[in-house]
Amino acid sequence: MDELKKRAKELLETGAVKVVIGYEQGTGNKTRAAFIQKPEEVSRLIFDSRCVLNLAVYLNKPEVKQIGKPAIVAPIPVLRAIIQLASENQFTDDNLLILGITPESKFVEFNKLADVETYLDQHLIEIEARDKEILEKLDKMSVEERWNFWVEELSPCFKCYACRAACPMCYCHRCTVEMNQPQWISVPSHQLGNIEWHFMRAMHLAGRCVDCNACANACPIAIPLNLLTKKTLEEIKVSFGGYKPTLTGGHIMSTFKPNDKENFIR
Amino acid sequence: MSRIGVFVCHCGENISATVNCQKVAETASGYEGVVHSVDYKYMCSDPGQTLIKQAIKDKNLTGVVVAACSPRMHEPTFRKACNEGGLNPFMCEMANLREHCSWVHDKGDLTTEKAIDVVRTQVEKVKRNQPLTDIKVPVTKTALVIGGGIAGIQTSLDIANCGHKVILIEKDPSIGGHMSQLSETFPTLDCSQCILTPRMVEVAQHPNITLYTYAELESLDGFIGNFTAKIRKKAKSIDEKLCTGCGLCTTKCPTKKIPSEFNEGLGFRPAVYVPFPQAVPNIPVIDRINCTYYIKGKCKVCEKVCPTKAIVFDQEDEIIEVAVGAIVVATGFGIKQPDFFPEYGYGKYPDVITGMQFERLASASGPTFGEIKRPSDGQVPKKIVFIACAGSRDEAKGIPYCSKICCMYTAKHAMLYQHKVHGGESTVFYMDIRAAGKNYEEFVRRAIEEDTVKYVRGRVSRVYEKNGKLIVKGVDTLLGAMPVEIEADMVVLATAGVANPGAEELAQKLHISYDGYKFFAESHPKLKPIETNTGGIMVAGACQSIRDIPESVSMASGAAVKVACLFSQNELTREPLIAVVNRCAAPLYSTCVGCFLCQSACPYQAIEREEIKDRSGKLIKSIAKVNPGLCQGCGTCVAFCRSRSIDIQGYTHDQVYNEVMALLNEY
Amino acid sequence: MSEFEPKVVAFVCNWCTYAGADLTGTSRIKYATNVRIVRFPCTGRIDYMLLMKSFAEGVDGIIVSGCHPNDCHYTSGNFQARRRWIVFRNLCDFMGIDIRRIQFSWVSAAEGAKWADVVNTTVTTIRELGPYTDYKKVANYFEKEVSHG
Amino acid sequence: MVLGIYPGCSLKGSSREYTESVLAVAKAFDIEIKEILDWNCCGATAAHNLSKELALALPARILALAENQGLDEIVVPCAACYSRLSGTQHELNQHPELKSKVVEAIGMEYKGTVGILNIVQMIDKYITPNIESKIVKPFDHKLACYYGCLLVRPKEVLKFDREEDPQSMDTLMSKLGAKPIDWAFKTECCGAGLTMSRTKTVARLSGEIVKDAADRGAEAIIVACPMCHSNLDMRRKEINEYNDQKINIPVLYTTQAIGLAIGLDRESLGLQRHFVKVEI
Amino acid sequence: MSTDKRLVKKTSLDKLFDSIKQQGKTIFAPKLKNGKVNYEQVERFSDIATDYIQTTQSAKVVAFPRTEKILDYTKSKEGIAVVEIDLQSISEVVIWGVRPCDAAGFLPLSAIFNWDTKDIIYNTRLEKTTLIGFSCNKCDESCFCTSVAGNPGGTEGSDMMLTQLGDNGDYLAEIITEKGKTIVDKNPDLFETAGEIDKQKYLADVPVKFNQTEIKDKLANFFENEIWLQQSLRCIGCGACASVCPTCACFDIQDEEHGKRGSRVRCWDNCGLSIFTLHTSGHNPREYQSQRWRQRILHKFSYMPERLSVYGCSGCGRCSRACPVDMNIIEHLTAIQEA
Repeated sequence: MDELKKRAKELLETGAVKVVIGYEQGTGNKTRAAFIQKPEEVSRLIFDSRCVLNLAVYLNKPEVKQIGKPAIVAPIPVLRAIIQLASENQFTDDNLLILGITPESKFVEFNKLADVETYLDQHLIEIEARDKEILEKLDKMSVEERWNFWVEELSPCFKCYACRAACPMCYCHRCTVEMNQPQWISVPSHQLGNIEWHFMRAMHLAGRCVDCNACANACPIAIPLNLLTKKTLEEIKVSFGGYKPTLTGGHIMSTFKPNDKENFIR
Repeated sequence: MSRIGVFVCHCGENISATVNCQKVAETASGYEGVVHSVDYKYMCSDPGQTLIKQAIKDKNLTGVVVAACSPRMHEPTFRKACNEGGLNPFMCEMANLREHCSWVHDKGDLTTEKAIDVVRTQVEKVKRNQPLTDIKVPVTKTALVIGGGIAGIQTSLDIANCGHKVILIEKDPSIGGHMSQLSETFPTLDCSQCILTPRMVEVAQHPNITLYTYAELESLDGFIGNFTAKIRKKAKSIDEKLCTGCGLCTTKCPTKKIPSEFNEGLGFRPAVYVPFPQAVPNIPVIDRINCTYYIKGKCKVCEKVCPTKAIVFDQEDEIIEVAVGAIVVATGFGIKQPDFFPEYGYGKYPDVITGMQFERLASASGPTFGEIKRPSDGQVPKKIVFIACAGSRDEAKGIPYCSKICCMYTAKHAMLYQHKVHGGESTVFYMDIRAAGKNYEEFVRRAIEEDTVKYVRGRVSRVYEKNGKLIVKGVDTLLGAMPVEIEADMVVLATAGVANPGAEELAQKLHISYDGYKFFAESHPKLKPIETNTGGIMVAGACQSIRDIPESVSMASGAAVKVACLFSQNELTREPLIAVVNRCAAPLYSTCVGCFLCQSACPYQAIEREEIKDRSGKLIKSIAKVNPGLCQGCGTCVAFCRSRSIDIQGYTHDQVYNEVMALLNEY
Repeated sequence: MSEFEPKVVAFVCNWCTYAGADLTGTSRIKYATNVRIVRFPCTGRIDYMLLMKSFAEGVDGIIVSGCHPNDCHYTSGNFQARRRWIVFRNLCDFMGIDIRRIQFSWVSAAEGAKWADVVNTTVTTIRELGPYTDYKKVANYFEKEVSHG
Repeated sequence: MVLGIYPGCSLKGSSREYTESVLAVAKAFDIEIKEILDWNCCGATAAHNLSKELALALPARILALAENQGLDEIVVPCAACYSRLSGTQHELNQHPELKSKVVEAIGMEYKGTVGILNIVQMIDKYITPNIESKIVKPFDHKLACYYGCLLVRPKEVLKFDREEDPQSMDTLMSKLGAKPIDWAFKTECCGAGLTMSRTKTVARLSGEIVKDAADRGAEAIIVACPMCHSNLDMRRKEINEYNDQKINIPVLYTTQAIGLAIGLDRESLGLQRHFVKVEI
Repeated sequence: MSTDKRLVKKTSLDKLFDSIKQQGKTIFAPKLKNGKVNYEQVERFSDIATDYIQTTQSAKVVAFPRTEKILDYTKSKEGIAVVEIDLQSISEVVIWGVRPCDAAGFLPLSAIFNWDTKDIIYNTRLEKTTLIGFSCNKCDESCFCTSVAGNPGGTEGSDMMLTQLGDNGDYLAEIITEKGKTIVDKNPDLFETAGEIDKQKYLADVPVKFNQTEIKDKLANFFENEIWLQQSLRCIGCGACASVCPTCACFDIQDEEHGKRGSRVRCWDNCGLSIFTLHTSGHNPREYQSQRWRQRILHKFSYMPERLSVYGCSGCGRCSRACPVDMNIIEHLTAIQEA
């Protein structure tokens, strides 16, 4: 941590970056994003297991962009998000500095996005055993039971879109739910509209979701909506050999193999 | 407000026998926005079409639905009629009541109900149609031909003879390609050079053809009708304008022992050289890797002897930029090289040679002046073995395909050998004889029957040297898998034809697709075998798949026709049913967020990058832009775009969404 | 009460299945009237949200059909679509959407008889499954007055 | 450094000298060799002619034992066993449904993660890097390296050396100071299991091999397979009868050659057990 | 009417619940699900959560549901036929377990729904709602009712207020309105007479964090201040705060159309979302999150007291608890006061 603070301070002092996006102590036991713009404020930076917010979400925020070049404190999920975003043309080496944090909470600085990509080869996305268990439990249910489960879970959603706002991959300037010609997804929150919204969200994240759980953490009423993206991650693993963010080579859902396997097309 | 006209066709009795057309028309007249709805016996007839045109005028229609046969049948007819009636042709849609309804269902209420539903979807669709105009793309009437083999030569001459400009580039110092290396050609046994060189000269002299040899494509931008190609002219170290082709430099060059590429390593050439005597252009190049001056910094013998002072040692590669409207790729094929056949000892035993090397041995202009001699000791081989399918049709070697030309040239080689070496004994090991071509089978039969070439159906497992002989171990499957062992003096491998080593790189520069073997992919295997998926780029000859000379030449002429068709218009007209990226007011400019994932989804490389800048030139955002010249309108990008920023004209989100709504709800 | 007549929508590509269905017509092969065809340039254009909306608007079954692999008019639209469907179908199943009600098929322009067969078997399957009441219940929010917290 | 070993039947019987030399050489290079406990037949050529599942289950059980006994990597000196084990691992990794079937059959947990080395790979990985300093008597002989049929096949499974004209043993022998000859019979068939039933055929096939090696001046034939060894060595009488020529060149295992080069005791390498006297 | 005080035995609480249920009323009460406590329709007394500070969402859902149909329509060539919703069909609801801050929230909410046009649907729903409040004996770091003129035992807005007298103690019932009295009248046995009870000592101690009047005065000239940007840098612009807020009243009107038939629906909207103020032209007067954050604070603490004479905040602290990025309203308001 001291190393990280030292480096952050250096960067701000030399003007190499204008802001360091990191974590700080929040209300009670919460942690939150900190935007350190002065070298003397780096002491606010912290990092521990509570820091689960995916900071990459701020990289596309106009106000943050206006401050100037950022350095970002990036544990693994953030690193993954950065690479995926970079592959989607959202930024380049020139406009971002990455202060990586290893799973052992060690500081590691990355000079280039390509280095991050290489580094991530050792940290492939692996769905946690706890979540796998839930997925398996759901898989074992009958279709009707699963349907009832999701109707029950998704009905209370009041469409605050915190899941969308917290997700680094949901950076569209105009989300599909905000399109009204045609109105693909009902604006009001009701069972059908909620199911459609969450279904579409999962589809849009298929092959892009870095499994950071930011969406589920953000949900004020604790809907386990990350199960949907986890399921697509699993399916991508089974059918297309798995997902890992890469800078080049196209996107899992926009590329194909002529021998992609399926058994349901007549 | 929409003013839609609905025209229900009876198609004689084809539709009305099972569908209550009158009821369909009546129901449609009740829909919001429908101001005119009639049924008629034959809508496609003159009076039928007049009915539509008249209604457009009388009722001031903004859209037309013709409920009749399949749009694949008469959509052009009715769109044309609408156009003549004063309505934009794309404001006309068809409801398929015949192929999809009356012909496949029995008479009854359910069938009529279906017809009503189908009409309703088209009413709701056409309400959301936009008037569209055909897309016009200007055409630069110059063609770029890449590769100066027989295919490139033929296509260049054909295009040039149509009166269009051609730029032909060839990576080697001379055009001519593989064909110039051949001795004689099957099935006529006419001399390859005798028929080729006049064409090469014609290329050089054609007023419409600009020839750049020793040149390669550096990069390509643009799209059909409007490409910009950068060509790298590699430094020949010779001033082409001054050189008279006298050849003094080549005879005086002290470095003479460089294996000749043209002779497949069976002969030598100097460091300053013309690949072969009939080369076009007849201008030497200095091979800088082997030239003493470039290695050691002194020599310059060529400079001293050159009477016109044409040697320029410090010449640099030159990049020239040309604007072209179409491209023909004719880069030919490569030959699988040594190390590939350890079991045949290629590369280890000098007398195991490839078919192309045999061509050089048999060629009158070759290193032995046409005499068949062993490379090892110059002896005339008394026994020779030809191994067909050396690599081809062998999955273990990674080449499951048939190289197609080997059966024929092997028969030719054996025949030539028998003609040249009297009393010689030749054996061909083969898997199958594939001689499907005009006079091909007859040719092979002649080799077997008249020239007594021994054909053994079976594969060779190993070739090894023992006591100065090449022991060929094979099997004769027609004699019950009997092992065959031949002590040969020379072995010729009919090596597999493969894609050129640089094919992949070139394909990426051109943005054309290629198959797993790196052969360039045609747009459609049956109906578009010459076009690539990238509009305006054609393929000819063996770069698409192994081809023999007549096939290469026909394909080349075919490509020339495609180019000439393209050049026959001043502007290209295309149906406007293509994708477009939405644009809106500032500060958004477009809902596109520039993730460019659509780029990898597009099969046509039609998605480009557009930079939106403010007045001071500062970049605001990069968004996708569809090149109307390249887009074919498949809509894959549309379904893929998360923010629905791309839409496809004619099948917009608004149209298809409301079609579905109309199908499933009452109106 | 009359027998349940399934509502089936077919999303098909213009070049293979639409043409194949035309051939069914020209060959006068009969099939169930329950199906309604929506034409797209290519299976690559077919939006999965349209399938969702179809269920929401009350269909009981869906057919999605296009060119066989390697036969796509646009070379790879069907391959792209196939990837999408693999994930789509899996997610549907995971959310409890009855994937037996979605039939994917490859029907070429020459397979008029196959098209009739695809329609007929799909309609039979859906008839056996009955109306898609689970989805309809959720979709029919008209009947519910309010959504409380 | 601990390495598992699957000896298989030959190495416990007719080819005891192979086992002895492997262990002797391993010891000289500080490699601890642990035999897989409770191992069974690899299925050899018989099993896959009877039942595909049986042919997979037998090797799978061996691999599962290795896993369960904590062995990450095993050496399989017999080329046939090596081919069976590697083939099984490859097949089961490719086909999960087959895997679950086989796992059920063997009643053991099986992951398919054990590294499988043939003798040449083992030598390459653990011995070659340290060999130079250990050579006391360069093995300065003309040698014919004989690979046989199973060591390098099938390529897509083993991904080891090239099928035709393999080179790995030649390279290895050069490192010992030997001069491998270029010859034509590196991967020709020795007759294999027909040695009992059709001895004449074996004499002809092996005879061609031995003759070519001798004709080209080889002083010894180097092998990596107990079956090959048996046919070239034990059947020498029949071979010589077939060739009508007395050829005395001995047949050595790779490990015996290494042993000689690093000065191990001839007895510990089992050289005395050969039919054709080893006099080099 | 003056507040009538009664005593309800702890053991009688379930009987009271069952009695209300038997009268055919729909009861909403706090219920635990996925680790969060929320108002849900409750059938059994035992389903009611007891250990919670505050529900995630506010009680406003009863009078101002997140989605409600206003009317149905059918289009034809002749015109549009409209069927408005039948107010009679709105059912009688009891909310059990409302916290004082939640009940107090109905005041600003009603002020908004009645400041010019009287919103009949809202008013009818509220009229048909009975609020049984439970005062707070616990609070957390997000609670600040005392800073916005409320208190943990405040009766404002409730029809009846229950205060538990110590852990495991019986309940003091304050009967505040006629609706509250009706409950007593229907269950006279359950409401015993209460002696003189000082409920204050049983209530949670909620410290005062800021002075809302001072803040209101400050905000009058605070529009252009950099604090908005500073505070909102970490705000990600979701609508969690507004969705859980008891006083947020913004709504959208949507027509959900299916062919010729459709329904007009009222549903919640969120001023935190960028699309909230987006014009068709593409112009957005509140383009940045800082502007939207400013709007939220100004609306509640400046515009509302000025125009409706009521502050738009009851101090429940839900927004702080629900915020995924820890936008703490106490912290921010204190900072504004100190600025």
